[in-house]
Amino acid sequence: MSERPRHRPPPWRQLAHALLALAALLAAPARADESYGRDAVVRHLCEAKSEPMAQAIGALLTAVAAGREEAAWGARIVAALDGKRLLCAPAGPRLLRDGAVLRDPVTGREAVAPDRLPNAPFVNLRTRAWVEVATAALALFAEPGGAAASAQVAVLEKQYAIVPETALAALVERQPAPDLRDRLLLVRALQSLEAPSADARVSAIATIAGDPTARNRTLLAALAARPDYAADPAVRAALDTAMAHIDTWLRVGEVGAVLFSGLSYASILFMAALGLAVIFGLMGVINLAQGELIMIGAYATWLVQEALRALAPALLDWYLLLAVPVAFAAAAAVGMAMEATVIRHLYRRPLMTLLATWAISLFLVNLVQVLFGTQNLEFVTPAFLAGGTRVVADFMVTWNRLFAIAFAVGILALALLVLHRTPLGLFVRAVTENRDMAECVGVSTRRIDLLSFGVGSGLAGLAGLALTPIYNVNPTMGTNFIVDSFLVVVLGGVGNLAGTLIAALGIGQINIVIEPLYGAVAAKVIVLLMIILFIQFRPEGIFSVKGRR
Amino acid sequence: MMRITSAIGRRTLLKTAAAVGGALSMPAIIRSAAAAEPVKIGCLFSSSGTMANIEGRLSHVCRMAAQEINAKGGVLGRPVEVTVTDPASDWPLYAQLGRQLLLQEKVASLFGCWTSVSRKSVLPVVEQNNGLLFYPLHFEGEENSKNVVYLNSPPASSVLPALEYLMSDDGGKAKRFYMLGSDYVWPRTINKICKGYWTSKGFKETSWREQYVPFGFSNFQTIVNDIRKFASEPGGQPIIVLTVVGDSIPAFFKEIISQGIRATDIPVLGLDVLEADLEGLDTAPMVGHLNCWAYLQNASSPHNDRFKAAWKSYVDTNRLPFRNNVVIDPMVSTYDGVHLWAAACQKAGTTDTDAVRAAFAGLTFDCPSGYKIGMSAENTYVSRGVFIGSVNDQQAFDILWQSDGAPKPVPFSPYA
Amino acid sequence: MTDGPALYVDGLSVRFGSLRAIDNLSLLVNRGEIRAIIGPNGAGKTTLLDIVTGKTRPDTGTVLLDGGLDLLAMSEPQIALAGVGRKFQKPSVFEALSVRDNLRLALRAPGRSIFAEMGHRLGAAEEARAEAMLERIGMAGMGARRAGVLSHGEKQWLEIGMLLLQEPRVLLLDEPVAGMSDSETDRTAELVLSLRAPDRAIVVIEHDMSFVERIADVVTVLHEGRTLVEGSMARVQADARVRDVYLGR
Amino acid sequence: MNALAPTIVRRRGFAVPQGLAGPVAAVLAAAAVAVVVAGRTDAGPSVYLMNLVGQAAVYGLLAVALDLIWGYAGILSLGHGLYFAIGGYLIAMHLVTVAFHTSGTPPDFMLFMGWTELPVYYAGMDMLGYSAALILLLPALVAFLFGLVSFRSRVTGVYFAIITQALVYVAMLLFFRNDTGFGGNNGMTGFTHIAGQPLSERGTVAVLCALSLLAAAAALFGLDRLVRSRFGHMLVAVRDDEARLRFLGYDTLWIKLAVWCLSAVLAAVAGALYVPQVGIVNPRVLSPELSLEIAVWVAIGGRGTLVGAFLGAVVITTLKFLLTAWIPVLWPFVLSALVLVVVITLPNGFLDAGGALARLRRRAAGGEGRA
Repeated sequence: MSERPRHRPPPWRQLAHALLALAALLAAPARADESYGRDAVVRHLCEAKSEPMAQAIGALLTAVAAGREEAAWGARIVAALDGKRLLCAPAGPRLLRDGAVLRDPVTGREAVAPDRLPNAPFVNLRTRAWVEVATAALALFAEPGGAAASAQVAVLEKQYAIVPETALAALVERQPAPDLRDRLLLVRALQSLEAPSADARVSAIATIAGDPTARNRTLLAALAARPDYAADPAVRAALDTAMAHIDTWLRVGEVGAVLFSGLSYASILFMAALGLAVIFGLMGVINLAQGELIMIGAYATWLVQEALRALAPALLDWYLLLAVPVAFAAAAAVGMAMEATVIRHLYRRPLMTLLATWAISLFLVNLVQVLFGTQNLEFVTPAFLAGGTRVVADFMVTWNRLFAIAFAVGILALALLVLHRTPLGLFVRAVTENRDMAECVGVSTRRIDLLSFGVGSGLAGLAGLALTPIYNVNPTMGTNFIVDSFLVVVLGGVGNLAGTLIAALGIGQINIVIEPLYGAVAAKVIVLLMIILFIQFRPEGIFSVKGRR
Repeated sequence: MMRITSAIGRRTLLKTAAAVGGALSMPAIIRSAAAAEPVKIGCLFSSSGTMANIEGRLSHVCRMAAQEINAKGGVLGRPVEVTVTDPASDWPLYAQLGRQLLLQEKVASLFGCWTSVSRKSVLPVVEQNNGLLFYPLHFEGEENSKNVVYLNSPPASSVLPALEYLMSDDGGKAKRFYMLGSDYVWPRTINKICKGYWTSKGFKETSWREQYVPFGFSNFQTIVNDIRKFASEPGGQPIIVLTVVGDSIPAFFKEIISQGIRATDIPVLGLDVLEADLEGLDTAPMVGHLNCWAYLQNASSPHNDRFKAAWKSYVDTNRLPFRNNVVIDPMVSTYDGVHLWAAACQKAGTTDTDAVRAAFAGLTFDCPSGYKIGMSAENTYVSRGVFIGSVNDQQAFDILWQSDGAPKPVPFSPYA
Repeated sequence: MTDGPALYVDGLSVRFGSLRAIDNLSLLVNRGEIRAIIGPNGAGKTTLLDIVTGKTRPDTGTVLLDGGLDLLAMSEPQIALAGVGRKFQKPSVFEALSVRDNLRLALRAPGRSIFAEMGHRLGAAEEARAEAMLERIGMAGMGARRAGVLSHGEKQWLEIGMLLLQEPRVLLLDEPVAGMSDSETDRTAELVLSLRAPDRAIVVIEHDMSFVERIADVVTVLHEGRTLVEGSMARVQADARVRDVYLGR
Repeated sequence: MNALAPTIVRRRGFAVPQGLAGPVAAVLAAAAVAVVVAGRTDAGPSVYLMNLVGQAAVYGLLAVALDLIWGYAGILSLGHGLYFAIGGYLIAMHLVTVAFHTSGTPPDFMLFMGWTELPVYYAGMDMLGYSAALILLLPALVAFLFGLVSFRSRVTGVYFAIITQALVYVAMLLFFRNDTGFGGNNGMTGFTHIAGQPLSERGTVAVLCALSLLAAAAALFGLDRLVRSRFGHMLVAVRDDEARLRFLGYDTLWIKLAVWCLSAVLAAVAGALYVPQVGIVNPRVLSPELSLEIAVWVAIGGRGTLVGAFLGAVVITTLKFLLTAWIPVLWPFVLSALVLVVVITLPNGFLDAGGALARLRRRAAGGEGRA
């Protein structure tokens, strides 16, 4: 069975076999009713009940496929229905709102506005499925090779049961792109599972096996359970091999999903803890306001977004990348202000810094609350971060999490670069190794403390930026990270970034593996208990700094 | 039971001088120079802490309702005065401030609480001191204290109608249910009632799955993967019964949007999803998901238009930090509560708790939701209409279905 | 008292990562002897003391007290109660407690369990011993003063006084005169010499050669974790290898 | 990691006022007697006031318990709310059992979980004596187990603080679950009687307030004697230089364990006195924020002075209650300013105000260098 690598949007939508039969029935009458007319379509749509509306859309699609109707008109009517701009009641005037103008839905000519405007027929869940199929199919009819063709084919794959056969056949013919035609053939295969002839069924089963998803597996399993369907040995064999093939790929997909989720959660933990690894790990300052520095990074990103929205809307989609320097600078500035005013006095009293930074975190949360209010900030999801793609079987990679992982790697590289390749990094490590000795050899610890605190805070700001697509941004978002990031730094071993990275990967992965087994609450509890026990027996963490203590 | 004596002499604060916490006079009260002695009512809504964003608005609704009542001559000829406190989303403070309002301020009634835990912490205070708490939120039911007026609907008359719709043909003939909730009493009770209801409809254990997440949980990646797997299993159309609360709501929707799940694939019935929760989200990909409340902003009724206009002008004149065009169910329930209390006092001829409670039976009020809500002698529940809302792309809900009357509230569900 | 050597160390080695701090070291100190151990920084002097007093576990080797007691099998408190007293390189006294209270804490009787010690009220005899020690270390009138306010030298004596109250059979002094004035160094030398007793072995780690000369019977020179030379002060000073090691390669 | 252990540098020759504990304890004891006598009649202080004073005394006792281990033995616990909660939940179990047996209406969580009788571990909880014994033993056992493992592997200073915070966070997550029989998120409420007395009776409120004051007085007096004794010197020795004490033959593990368990029991007693006066207990009492606030009270009041910690707790909680009523938005700023001032200028808290002034005068007069 050749496995055709194909990028396809999620086909996992659930239509049971039973529904399949019902839908096929539904599509049938449209064909029989030859007397297709635009007026009939609009009249059915205005009845505002799912049966007639579905029939109308079915008839419309079949007519467009047969060339008896223009795709553009169909698209306009369906878009109006979806946008609540088709104003009509079962009886009385029928109008289509086109901006400020009211038009006759059938002819498109301007119409006079009646005294009381009827309201738009409501599109419930069942009808919405038909609206989505119609919108996709009509767009494909208009431009088979259009930019959004792949997404539109995906809609047809999801709702394959209600795509009228004639329309599907027409779409297959007119589809220039080979990979899209293959996917449309898969849609037809899903429909023709019920075909009378055995070899038609076998070929359909084979095509379906090419797309190993849990939904298809369930479909085939249901067919295998029907004695009449699987009577023919060839069909039987095809079903068994197809199901075995899908099972193997499903397991591969599941492993991929667990690894990806683990990596994504680990990247979040790592970014939250990295700033702390510098501030607490290297400088020994217990900073309870680290979460708030992350929050400040996120708010800075939001301000950049708002500024771009006002000044340069064209660049709005790139606000995340443009905000990188701003988020770093904002958090670093706050961090340095903290250090200069408060932390500077407390380097020899670690437990007092703990209380001081707690007070500062309380101050920052409430300051932001007073300035920006308590509601969640609204972030535009940039186009390149919206949605995701299916890698294999049901394993799905979402762009915002992939961005977080990539960003975490970037931040790690930046941190390592600064620490090991720049004079500042050398001085920071000297000061943390032996503050007094560093002072003796002429390192101005005042300046180095300020700058290294700034770097640590800046890294937290970048973490804030990377987390905006995933987490809610509000004044109290910082509290999510405090307990976890301290444990990551302590578990990883104070004083080195590699330890923090390994600890974050470990905690992230274990958390994700346990979550499906015992639920999210138990996962968090088990991971925390494991860390507490680990620290008991190895207080210095995974990578302790070797040598005399 | 300790009687609240209203002898003016002892009530003045300064006399009870004590080293700790003695002088608790409330500068927030402006002693209005009204002719008659004002009737005081107390507000227990947090304007700081995690609940501030949505709960903070309710104190202002109380004040607005009091203004309306005072404009029509107040209660028994006496102006209504609202004492506002801030329990700061911290449950011991709810109890403490409640005790202070009842014992020190001698308020005639309390309007307060949002989460079940804040209500549970004020419950002993009102029961020990025979006070009256008007609770504006829909909740898990299973409670019927004579000192609490339950302004919103228990699960039987809010969740079950929504489930019936989703299991009907128009709703997509749901046959399998993924229950996802925050790990505390309200979600667990709702899910228990749903399971009882489904069993009575002949569903078996295998057709649902239950998953709980800690408070403030926001990493739904693994759970949405699990939901997608659940959705691909045989047995019919799956839906998600969502009872996560607070910040988990937008976090959950962000994840299902990014994993490409639409309402036509797996509809989400969000039992605690408010317009305010959608503020931070682009709701275009969420069109079609459902919620159920006793009031929706788009409810079409003259009372609703008047209420929305009154709130808009109140927000603008007082320059409040809220959007003046967003109105949510608990605000309307609080508004109803103040008016019901005033009507009860008027009917009872006194503001004394026991007399007011007796006056509740048969009271009705034209709620902005368009329904005529009322109370019966059986319990202190208010019968409310039911709306099922469907998310539209303007961060609000269209009315998908609404009950044709205000069903009788059932405090203790038969399925619990 | 058995007749074996007070302190017997054989085949001792310990590594920190790639650094071999102690490399197959053997050492024997008899009762009544004052041994000085000298050597450049990093030769393993303090690490040796850490091993003997149980702070650091060696990789290999044996350490015996009085020829019989295996110190490696005992915890730090047990080693102290067995009669091994140690004075740290940095004078470590309980700064927040008064001088007298510091000394009182040193009156830890080996016979009593830790739980008994917690509830124990000092008897008159014990108070007297503490008072006597105050005079002995020259701080007669300063009993009530807080240890934190003492000068560097005074802290060193207080710590030595606390050790002596424990009547240790093996006394390990880690750089006792570091940072002291000449007069204080002389007084410390007299104090150490006065500590010589037939049943007690004293081991002193020091850099101050004139001090070592005054007090040491035998001198051991450590280099890179091994014994380079051992013998009287004169012999050690004459040895070419010592000069190379000390005066630098 | 000795470098991270807190060191209290005492000013030259200026001993922080040690003698305050005795007199303050006496004042509290007198107040307790007065409350019991005056509280019974209506003429006495209002129920609301007594309730407030009782809660403040309980918070004070909790702060003293933390000061004992942090101020004296140098062990900072950021999770002391755990033992406070153990005491609170045990008394709540007792009160719920009593209420269930007398009134017959089962507590909320039983109704909700559909149980017909209380879980097995409630057996015997209707007897006040058994519950009181448990309130003393269970926290000691939990503290012993956690302490044994941590102190044996020589976890100290900031590491220990972070682990205790993680432990109380884990406990909170577990207690939020509803199948534990402790009432899940809503916790336990609906208490009616304690030792036969109805809780809402003015007399009972007075007795509870008096008991809280007495407990605080006893703790202050008893611990003041303890820290002056030889055991107290051992504690200070552990804080100042644990290695030195170990080389004097003291197995410091048992010293730390003893004071750790004592502190846990005191915190549990505070919890047991708190819950009947508040009328409810739920997992929020286990939140890391509350445990952190205890440390803030002790730091502001004055570490290592017992009285300082007590006054710190009373002043801050009262200030919090007053200010959240008057100026809710400003309170967090006031608290953070207060903490910052203390941390920078008064490292030993308010009680050391005198010392701080002396230092400032000296520095202004060009005296010795940085303290």
